[in-house]
This record gives sequence, C-alpha cells and structure tokens, in this order.
Amino acid sequence: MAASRVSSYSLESQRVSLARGSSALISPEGVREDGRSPHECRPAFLQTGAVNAAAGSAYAEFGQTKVIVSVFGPRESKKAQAYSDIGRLNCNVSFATFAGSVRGKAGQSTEEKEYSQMLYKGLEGAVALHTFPKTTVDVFALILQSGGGDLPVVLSCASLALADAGIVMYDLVSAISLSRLDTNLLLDATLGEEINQDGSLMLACMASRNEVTQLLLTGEWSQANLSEGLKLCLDACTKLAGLMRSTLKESTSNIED
Amino acid sequence: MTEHEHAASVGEDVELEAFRRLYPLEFLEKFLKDGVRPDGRPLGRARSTLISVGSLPHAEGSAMVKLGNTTMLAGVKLEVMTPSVDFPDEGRIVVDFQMPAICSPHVRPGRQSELEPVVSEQIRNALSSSMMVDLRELNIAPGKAAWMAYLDVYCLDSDGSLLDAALLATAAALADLKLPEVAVTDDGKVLPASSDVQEHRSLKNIQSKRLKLGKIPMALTCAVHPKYILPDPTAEEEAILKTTITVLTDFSGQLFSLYKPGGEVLASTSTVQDCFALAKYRGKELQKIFNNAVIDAEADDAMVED
Amino acid sequence: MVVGLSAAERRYLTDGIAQGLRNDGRGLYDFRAFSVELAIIPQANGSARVRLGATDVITSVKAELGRPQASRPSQGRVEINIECSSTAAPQFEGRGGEDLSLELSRALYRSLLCNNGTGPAIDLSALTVIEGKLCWNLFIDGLVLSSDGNLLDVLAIAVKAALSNTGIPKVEVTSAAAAEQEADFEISDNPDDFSGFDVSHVPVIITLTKVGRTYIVDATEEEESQMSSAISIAVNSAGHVCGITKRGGAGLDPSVLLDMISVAKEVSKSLLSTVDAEIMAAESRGDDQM
Amino acid sequence: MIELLKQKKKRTNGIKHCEIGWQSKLLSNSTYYRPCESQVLRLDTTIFETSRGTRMVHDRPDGRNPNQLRPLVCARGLLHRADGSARWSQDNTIVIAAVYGPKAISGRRENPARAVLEVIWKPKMGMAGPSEREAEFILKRTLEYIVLTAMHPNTAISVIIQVVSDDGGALSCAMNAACSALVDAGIPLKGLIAAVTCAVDKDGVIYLDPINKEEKEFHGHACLVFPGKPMSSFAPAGLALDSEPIERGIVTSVTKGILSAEDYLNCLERSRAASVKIAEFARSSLEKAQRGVELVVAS
Amino acid sequence: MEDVSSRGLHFQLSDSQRNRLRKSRELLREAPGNYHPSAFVNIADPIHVENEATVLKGHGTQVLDGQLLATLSGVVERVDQLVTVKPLRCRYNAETGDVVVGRITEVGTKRWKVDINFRQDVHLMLSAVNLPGGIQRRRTVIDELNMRSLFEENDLISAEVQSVHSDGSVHLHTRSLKYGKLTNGQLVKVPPYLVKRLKQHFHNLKSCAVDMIIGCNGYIWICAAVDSLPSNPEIEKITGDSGAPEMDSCNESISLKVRENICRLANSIRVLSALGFLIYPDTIIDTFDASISKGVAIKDMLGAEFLVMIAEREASRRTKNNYML
Repeated sequence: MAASRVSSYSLESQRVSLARGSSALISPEGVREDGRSPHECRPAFLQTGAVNAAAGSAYAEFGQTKVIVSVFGPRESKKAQAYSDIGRLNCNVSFATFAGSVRGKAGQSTEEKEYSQMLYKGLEGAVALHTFPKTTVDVFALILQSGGGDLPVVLSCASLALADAGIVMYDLVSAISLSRLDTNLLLDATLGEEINQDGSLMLACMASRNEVTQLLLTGEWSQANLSEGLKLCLDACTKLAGLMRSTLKESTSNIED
Repeated sequence: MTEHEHAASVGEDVELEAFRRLYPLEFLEKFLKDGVRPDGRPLGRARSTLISVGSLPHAEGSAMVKLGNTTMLAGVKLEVMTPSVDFPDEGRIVVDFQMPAICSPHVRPGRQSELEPVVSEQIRNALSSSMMVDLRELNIAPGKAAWMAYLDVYCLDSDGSLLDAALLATAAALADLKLPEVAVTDDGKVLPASSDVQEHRSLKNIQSKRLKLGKIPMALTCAVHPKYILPDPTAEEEAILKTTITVLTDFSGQLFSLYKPGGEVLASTSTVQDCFALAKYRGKELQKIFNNAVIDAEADDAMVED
Repeated sequence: MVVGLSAAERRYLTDGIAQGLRNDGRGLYDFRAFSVELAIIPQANGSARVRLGATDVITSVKAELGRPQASRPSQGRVEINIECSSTAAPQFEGRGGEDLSLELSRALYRSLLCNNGTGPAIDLSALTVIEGKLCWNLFIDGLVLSSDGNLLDVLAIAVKAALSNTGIPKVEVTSAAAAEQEADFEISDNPDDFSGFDVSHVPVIITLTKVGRTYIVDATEEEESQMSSAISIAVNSAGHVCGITKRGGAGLDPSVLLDMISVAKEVSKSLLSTVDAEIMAAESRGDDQM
Repeated sequence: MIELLKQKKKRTNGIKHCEIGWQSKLLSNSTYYRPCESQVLRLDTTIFETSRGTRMVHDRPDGRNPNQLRPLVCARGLLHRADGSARWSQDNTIVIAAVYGPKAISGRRENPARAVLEVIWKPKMGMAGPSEREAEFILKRTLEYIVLTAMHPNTAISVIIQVVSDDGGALSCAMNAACSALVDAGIPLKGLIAAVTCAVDKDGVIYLDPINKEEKEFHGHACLVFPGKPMSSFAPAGLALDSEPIERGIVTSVTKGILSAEDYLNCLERSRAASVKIAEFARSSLEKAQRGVELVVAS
Repeated sequence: MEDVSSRGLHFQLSDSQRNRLRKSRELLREAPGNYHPSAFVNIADPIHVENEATVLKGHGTQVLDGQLLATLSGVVERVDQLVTVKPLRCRYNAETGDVVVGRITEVGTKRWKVDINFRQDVHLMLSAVNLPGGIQRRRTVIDELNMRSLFEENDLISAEVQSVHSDGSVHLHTRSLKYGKLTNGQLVKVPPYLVKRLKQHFHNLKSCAVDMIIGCNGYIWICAAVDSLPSNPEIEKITGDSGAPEMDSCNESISLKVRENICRLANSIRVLSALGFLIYPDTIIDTFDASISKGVAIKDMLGAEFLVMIAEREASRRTKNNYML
C-alpha cells in the first residue's frame, strides 16, 4: 500500500499555539489561564484499587494529567541477581500513544526511560526494601494523558499504589512541580505553562518525616526565588500528602463496609 | 461475633483460599453445580458492562469500557496521509491492541504479551468483515489526502474476555470519532480550519463530521466446560477451563466468525449452537448499552454546538 | 559501578569522612587535581579531554546546519549524548552503561538548557543564521573512558572546555530568498573565519555526596559506593543555581538541602576559577604547539 | 498408543546409525495421497445441495469439484538436527515443521507440572508480524490439546513452522505438518489431529481446501481442526448421553470474513467428513513409515 | 615527554617539572643495578645464544626457523642453560609461599573464592582456615553453614599461597594467626611487578603505630597497629578464645593521628607506583619521611611537585651510591 504520511497536521498547529509569551499565561492580576492563582494547585482526584489484577494500584488525575499505577509483588526476582538480603524495586513508566497531542510511538522512548529512573529514585528511599528480601516489587505506571507535571503525579500515584499493595514504607511520597516564568512562580504547572517556563522545580518528599526524596531543578534561579520555590513545593507536598492519606483512609473504610 | 467464632471464620477463609488454589477445577465445579459462578452471577450471564465515550480530550475519538473488572481504554488519533493509488478515496484505520505492564501480573514491560497480536488481529478481522466503517468516509481530497486513524486500545485491567471488551471499546471509540473541520488547498495540503485563509487562495473547507457506521461487531467469549458454557468468563475461569470459544456477531446476532484456539475441551455442534444463542441474547443487551452511551455523547455534542 | 568493600573498609571510610580526613588525604570539600586538554579531536568543531584522578572523559562538539523547529524559529538546538565506554568498567559493555549514560546526559542537559531546551547556559539565539530557516544545531557528545567517581562534575567541566574550544564557521547567505523557498548559503572555508563561543554562562556542577552525616565534594568511586544520597548542583559564574539533580535513595532534610546548596555555591567559586585557569593554560599550550 | 510412539522413537534412533541419506529417507517415508475415486467424496454433478436449496457451483481454478481436496504429500524425518520434522504439502501450499525437545529450560517459563510448548512461525519471506504471532498462538493452543505435556515437566518442546509456499490454507497445512513432526519426534501424544480449511461463497456453497485466490474471492473461510480418530479418551463420560457423535467435536476453529451461523454449521459438517480422509491419510503415512523402519531394523 | 599517568592517578606537569623529571629518569637509567639496554627484547625479537641446540628454551621464548625468538616484551634472563624472558608488566604470578592480600568474591560450599589479582579467582578451602577457637578438628556441616560468619563476600584477608596446581588453580591457606580478616585500614593496589618477594611481608611501623602488609600480588594493606588495639591475638592464643583475630568492633579506636599516618603511607605508595619505583618498606618510609620533612600536606602528595621531587631524590640517592662504590 502506497500510503505515506504527508504531515502530522496536529503537531505543528498544537505546538505553535502553545508557544506564547509568559504574559499570555498569567494576567497582570495574577490569574492563570485556567483561572487559578499562581500558588494554587490543580484540582486533584485520587483513587486506590483502580486495577483489580494488580496487588495494589491507584489512579490519579491532576487537571488534565491522568495516570494509572499498578504494583505487583513482592514476587520472585526476574533474573538471578547477586546475593543480596534486601528487595529490589523495579519501576517502569510508559506513555499511552494518545497521551500527548502527537501520537506517540510504541517502544520505550528515552523520556520513558528517564521517568522510570526518576520514579525509582523518588521511591527508593521511602520503601522499606529489607522487608521483602530477594524478591522484587514492580511499580508500573501508564500515563493516559499528559497535561503537565506528569512525573510528580506518577510519583504521588505510585506511592499510593504501593500503600494499597501493602508494601512497607517509611512514609508516603508526595510530589509537586513548579514552573518559573520570569519571576512568577506557578505551582503545579500545566503543559502550556511548562513549555514556556524559564525554570522548573520538581520536589518529592516524605512530608511527615520532613525528608526530600527527589529534587530536580532546571533553569537559572536566584537564591530568593529558589528558597521561595522550595517552600511553596514543600507546603504543597504536605497538603497533597494529607489528601493522599484521606484517600487511603476512605478506601479502607469502604472495605470494612 | 465472639473472638472464637471470628477465629473460626478466619480459619475457614484460609481453608477456602487453599482449596481454591490447590483444586481450582473442583472449586469452580462446586459453584457451577449450584448454578452460580464464583463471582455470584448466574451461569449464563455476562458481567455488568459500562461504556463511556469522549474520555480523552487529546484524542479525536475515545471510549472506556468496563466489563466487570476488565477495563479497556481506546483512543483514536488522526493523521493526514496520501491515499494509495488503488484506493484514492479511502483512508485507513490502524488498530493496535496494547497490554501495558499495569494491566496484569503476567505482562512485563518491554515484552509483548502473547495475547496482544491475537486480540489485535481479531479486532482487525471484525472491523473488516463487519464493514463497520466505510473507509471512504475518511476521504479528504481524493487521491491527495485522506485520514489515517490510529486506533489504540489499551487494556488497563485484565480480567478475562479481553476481546469482548476491546472490540466494544473499538466500536465505541469509532462511534465517538469526530473528524475535525479542516481546509484543503488545491494541491492537497491539509490545514487546520482556523489557519490564515488569506495566504492560500484556493482553500476548501471541509466540515467536521462523525462517521456513518455500518453493522457494529461484538464478541462474546464463552469458557467451555464439558458440561457448562460460561459466557464472559473472568481471568480465573479462563485459566481453569483452558478452553474458550469466541463468537463474533453484530448486535442482531448475525454471525461473522467463530474463534476457538485449541483448548482442552472439544466443541460439539450443540456447544457451538448454544454459544450462538448466548451471543444473540448478549447482542440485544449490548445494543442498548452501546446506543445509550453513544447517543448520550452525541446529545452532549449537540448541546455544546447550540 | 559495583565497588565491593568489606564491612571493615566501609566503616574505616565513613569514619574517616566523619573525622574530616578521606582515604587519599583530602578534606571534605577538596577537589582532586584535574587536567584539561583541548582540541583533541580534529574533525570536531571543539573537543576536550578532562582527567580527574582516574576519571577520564572526552567531549566533543559538532555543529551542523539545520532547520529550526517551527515552535522556536529563532533558536538552534543542542543535543547532549554521553556514552560510557566499556573500557571504563566491564559492566558498561553492551547495554550495561545505558542507564548511567541516560542519567548523565539528562542531568547535563537540564543543567545547561532547562528541560524544554531554552537554557540560560548556551545562547541558542546566537545559533540562528536565518530566522525560521537556517540555524546551527550543536551535538555535544561525551565519552567516559575511565571512571573513578564524580563523572557528572567532570563531564560538566569537559563540556565547558569543549564549548570554549568550539569554533563555528561563518555562513554567508547568498540569496535572501522569499518566504517559501529554501535559502542559498555558503560556508566559509577560511579557517580563520570562525566565531568563538561564549562559555561564561556555562555552569559547573558540584556533586555533594552524603556519606553518613557528612557530605563531601568530588567523591571517588569507593566513596560513592557508600553514599546515602547525592545532590548535583549546577552553579554559574553569577553564583546562581542552574540545576539540581538528586541521586541516591535516602531522604534529605530540607534545611540540610539548603546548607548543601550554599556549600556548593561556595565551592563553585574556586572551582570555576580553577576551571577557567586550566582552560586558559590548555589553550596556551595548544597555541605553543602550533 | 504412547507405548507405540516410544518404541518408534527408539527405532528412529536406531535408524540414524544406519546412515541413510535424508533423500532416500524422504522417499521411503513419504506417502502420497492421490485423490482417487475411492478416497474423495465426489459428486457427479456440479449442482450442489445446500439447505438453502439448489445452487450453482463456481468452477474452481484448478478444476476440482467443491468437495475435493488437493493432493497431499507428507514426508517425515527430513531434518537431521531436529528431533522430529515433517513436510506437509497440499499442492502448492507447502509447510515444513520441525520439533525440538523435550529439552531443558530454565527461568520463569519453566513449569514444574508440565512441559512448555512454544511455536515459532516463520513466514516465507520477511519478518513475522502480528498475524504470524496470532498463528503461533493458535497452533500452540491446538497442539497443547494433543501433547501429553504432563509427561515431561520442567522442559520445553519447540515447534518451528517454516512456510515454504502458501497457496491458501497455510494454517491447516501447518497444523497437519506440526502433528506429523511431533509424531516423528516421538513425543507422547494423546492422539492425532486433522485440520481442514473450507470456504463459503455468497450462496452458501462450500468449497473444501480453497486456494489463495478462492480464499480472497469467497465470502468467508474457516480453518477447522478435529481430533484424528474417534477415540474413547476424547469423549468425557458425562457427554455420552448426547445424541451427537461427540468425539468429532472441534479442537480449533478460526474463521475469516463473514460466515452466517448456517454456513458455519454446514462448513463444520463438510470439514468433519473431509477430516476423516486427512486423518486416514496421516495414519497410513505413519504406518507406512513405521513399516519402513521395521524393514531397516530387520535387515 | 608525556604527563605521568598511572592506574588511578594522573599528573599534569608544567614544562619545568617535565624537564626535571626527564633529567632524573636519565640519571636513573644510567644508575647501576639496572639492566643493560641490550637485555630488553620485544616480541618476535631474536634472542642471541651461543649454541642453539644446547640451551633450554624457557618461558617467553619460541623457536621459529631455527631462531630463538621472544614471545613477550621484557628482559632476557639466563640461568645456566635456561633462557627465559621476564615480562616487564604482567599480572601477578602466584608461587607457593607468597604472602598475599585478597578479597573474597564468592562463598561456596566448603570453599571461598578469592580475588588476588591472579589470572583467575583462587580457592581458600574451609579446611585451610583456622576455626574460631583455634581447635584442630574435622570440618562439620555446621562449619559449612557458618562459613559466612568467618569471611563473607568482599571481605579482605591476608593469606599464604599453599599450592599452585598444574591446571593453573591456586589454593590459599590462613592457618597461622598472622593471617585472616583485615580490618581498621585501607587497601592500596599497585602493579604486582613493583613488589619483590622478601623475607618479611608483615611490617610494624612502631613510630606511626601502623601495620603494613605488602602482598606479593600488589595489594598492600595499611592499618592501625594491632598492638595498639585492645584485643591482642597473643592473649587470645593463650586463652583459646578466638583463633582468627576478630577486630570488627575496634574501628572507632583509630585516632586522627594514626589515620593521617595511614593516609600518608598510602599516598607514598601511590606516588612510588606512579613513578614505577619498586616498593619496599624502606622506599615507602623514605617517601613518608620526605613528605613530612618537606612539610607536604597529605593531599598534596598526589600533586605533580611532590612526584618530581621524589623522582629527583631517588635519582640523586642512586647516583650517590654509585660514587660511593
């Protein structure tokens, strides 16, 4: 069949429409495109037990970002590893082909690999690996729809799924991202804001232990902006952790009913 | 409950679970003898079925189907292609069934599940034999441009009867698919309708539209036991009985295809006929659910347009 | 990189760090001595080799003409790709080094260019030749020849050195073409017709590795094997933080984090001046040879 | 049956020491099926009775009547390296199947209760795509029906299917080839299978063993697999009450295109009859081969 | 001349440093005790012998078309009729009786596998170690199960080569109280050809309160002196408490002063190895003393200036000896 793709029509149009000046994304009164104030998070919806076949799972929706995470195990490790008396955490993140504005390709992209690494690093410190020696816990995430702040949503959702699977953890990991547009700090940025940002900050922490498990910063930051950004993220993480806690509580009370 | 009784019931639970694991077939047969299935439904009934369309704003058409625990999410992404010389006024639909690692403990990331190509092929067959979509509907400018629809069905939760759920999601996503309004130049370049018209003199606008659908295919998988036929089996039932027959029909019960890939139990003619009958009954049931879901979505559409 | 240390060695090493004396005699915030060589790959537009202890990396910069992305018509593109050679460690053979390579490439990219490719470190608009039509794309490739810890910091120095060594040929546009057509151009083949690259904004990366309760700068592979967590902080000459990447599992108290950032800023001052001095020295050596 | 097969395995091992070139072996083990009068359900007229009444029958490109199979050839033991192999051809559709195993496997796939079957389908040219993957799945599930996997726990049996040329009905040809190859490898089976493909035109006329052109032209076609010989072990005792001859139930059914329920049931009936012929042929070719072995051993 | 680069270290020299180093190297080359340049052969170089037929063709030689050729790059050595080529750089070649420092790589049934920088990992049999308590008895199944409590993966041990077998496998033993698990110190690796076999490989540097084991395999262990620590193996021997010195719990007792000494010694060895000087206790202590007398900070010992200084020092020492002769 001689069918060949001429152009990806949606690609050009979407990208061009997203690249705008920072002025378009935040009004002088400090209102963002979607009506939020700069330090306001997107409406979040969390739910555990989204996938029945998994040992534990969670679904998270932060604005337009939608993510499912399944946890399997602890189960026998895939390949023979060197002698080790702690368990292994195996993380994998993938995008659905329709997650973005342009159709993705099957097969693991570098972005998926990087996200998988980041997910691992964010969770590693929170999971009590010594409680499942010689076995593996698999954490698999599927991003159904990418709408900005994908990684932090995956991280929070994954820690919920781990809790749902009954994996021993020191604390829940909550994560949030922040975009800097000029000197404006926009908490929990959308995709449009992320594309135009001058700097970004992603923070994952164990809120009740007051420990940062993952931190990612890009762009040039002054000390003042940096301190403020960190504080904003920490506060937001604490709030998010509260929401995650109540989600877990609800799910257990549902079972009792 | 006293503590003692509680302990006893826990003991029973453990025993039951052990029986279920050690003698799965006997466990199942005990239920079937009483005319119920382990999840509590009567022998001949399918699980509750939910269809919702338009759940993915990035996709031009999308649908989510829940069949008991089995969950499917289908999304259609459109791209512009040059039609083949043989069929200058036809577009293409490329169907792919995906089982990401999240859906089942048996799937590993990076390794294709055995079922992925099987279900993909069956959906493709069903689409082509039912002629649900006339590919000429995807035409933009004959010989120059046509829509290529990438239809990806993701299994989000795998609990048996994957083909049934996946085919339903495929059909619903195609029913939800809305071809966007575009403008076409003389040489077949396709531009978003909103783009600057002054620059290109010979622009022809093509209105946004939904596809006209022909017969809508559906599938009913039946797990076969020498004595019983279990429509819409769960993953556990599929694993225990090891034999399934999938009947592909349209909603009116008109048969397209009968699919039985091996298995431990032979299918006699009467078994086959029983499966046909079950599929016919199921077709009526599904038609209602399908129409409600799709019509609801279209009504929403109309409201937005008003 | 698996460094097998016995329990006693681990204890000795961490105790030493707690006492402020590391196994090679360094204090907590001392960098190992490093050397820079420039222009070691003649066919690249710029290249450098940096050796720090037994860590040995090569970076090269290649510039190619291309079309700018539709979303950013007035900017060139930069790609960074690091490869871990199996000469560095046997476990890098085949696909073994892929994870580390990706981690290093992405960490460098983020420090230099933010994550959407509009970095403060490299002036991307300076790469434009004709807006919307022609620009230079930079391909920065790094090769880890041998590894004894602190790869990211060394790679950052090597990238900075290679960029300072990079010359971009002058392009002469012969016909100012209309909107729709391709532009005609000529690349000057006069070897003196190069424009250099401003690297003053390119940051250095300081990785603070936390071993026990203390954190150290420029950890060797042995020391890295004992880390509980590590933070790589990119700091530019203005003293601004340009990127942070955390590695290692254990959590960090936010106040410790802020402490680490200020230590990194302090260390970066001396490191930046040493790097500049080493690059200058390497340049002068190169000139002598010519 | 199983004992017989085991004996055969021993004997084949014996024959390998006799250094018979594979060409001569090919001849000695090949059985040709010539569609003579006695073996084909031939109808005298081109008028075909269907349940919808009397219909005209299309002329078939190769001059066969609708109920006629193509000539079958089966050769076994033609690959030296494989534990068992068979070449099955239906005129221009030729498939070679090779069987390796039971051999040791390790890791996740290992099953302590039974042998693991794996099927690899190699198309005539190019890479295996999703339709080949599907064929592998169908073949695997079908062969699992006959292979007594419980006899070799913790092992793997791999079946490799190489399509040499495909002029319609490659799937059923591969089924037959794989079955013969399993016999050749001396793997314990609970019985044989026979696969038939048939096509249906718009009027409901059924054509056995269609060639490629017919598969494309006709309304729909089905590949049906039946157990090779009525055997009591196939029929669970509970179903003996059923009026139908249950032992001829379907092992596998794969259809393409549109088949109405009525067409499908007609196909079923027609292929069931044809499968008896194929099973007879397979069995006779097996027996002939066995006699050949006996001769060699005797001399 | 190139910069000096050796395993684990790279020294970038300034022009003047480079000249100084070159000069001292030339001096060293002419110093006595060195091989005559003609003694060096490269691979496939002919080796001159008086009578082809009578010589015994040893390691590193081959006969091709009636000519004796070298198969290694190195120095020709003749002992009576035997002609061998001794390679300049090679892996450690184990010989019975060598004192080595090794790292456990694997705990198997009835034996440990040990890395001693040899061609292959060598074996330490359970029957070749001292059991806790020091009693001589048959090894039981219980002992087999408790092997990891004696030595586990990555542990460093000192041991002696018990036997070298014809198939290339090597067995160690630790059946003496001086051998066993190593604690309270650090390991420095040097090329094994820089270490010569001596009468004594265990050294107690009293002035620094440091013990040093120079393994013939190029692994050198420097640790806080055992006698400065509370558990003395001599006492244990009498009481029969524990055969193998168990010192895990004693790490904290290392004072900063001792740690500095260990570091300084380790860096002395690193410098010597970078220069390709033979490593004897004398040369190590000499370098150690030099660094103190010149007031060089420990971390600066790995700098180019100190390296050149040590090279010059060695050159002048050897030439002085020459005059004295």
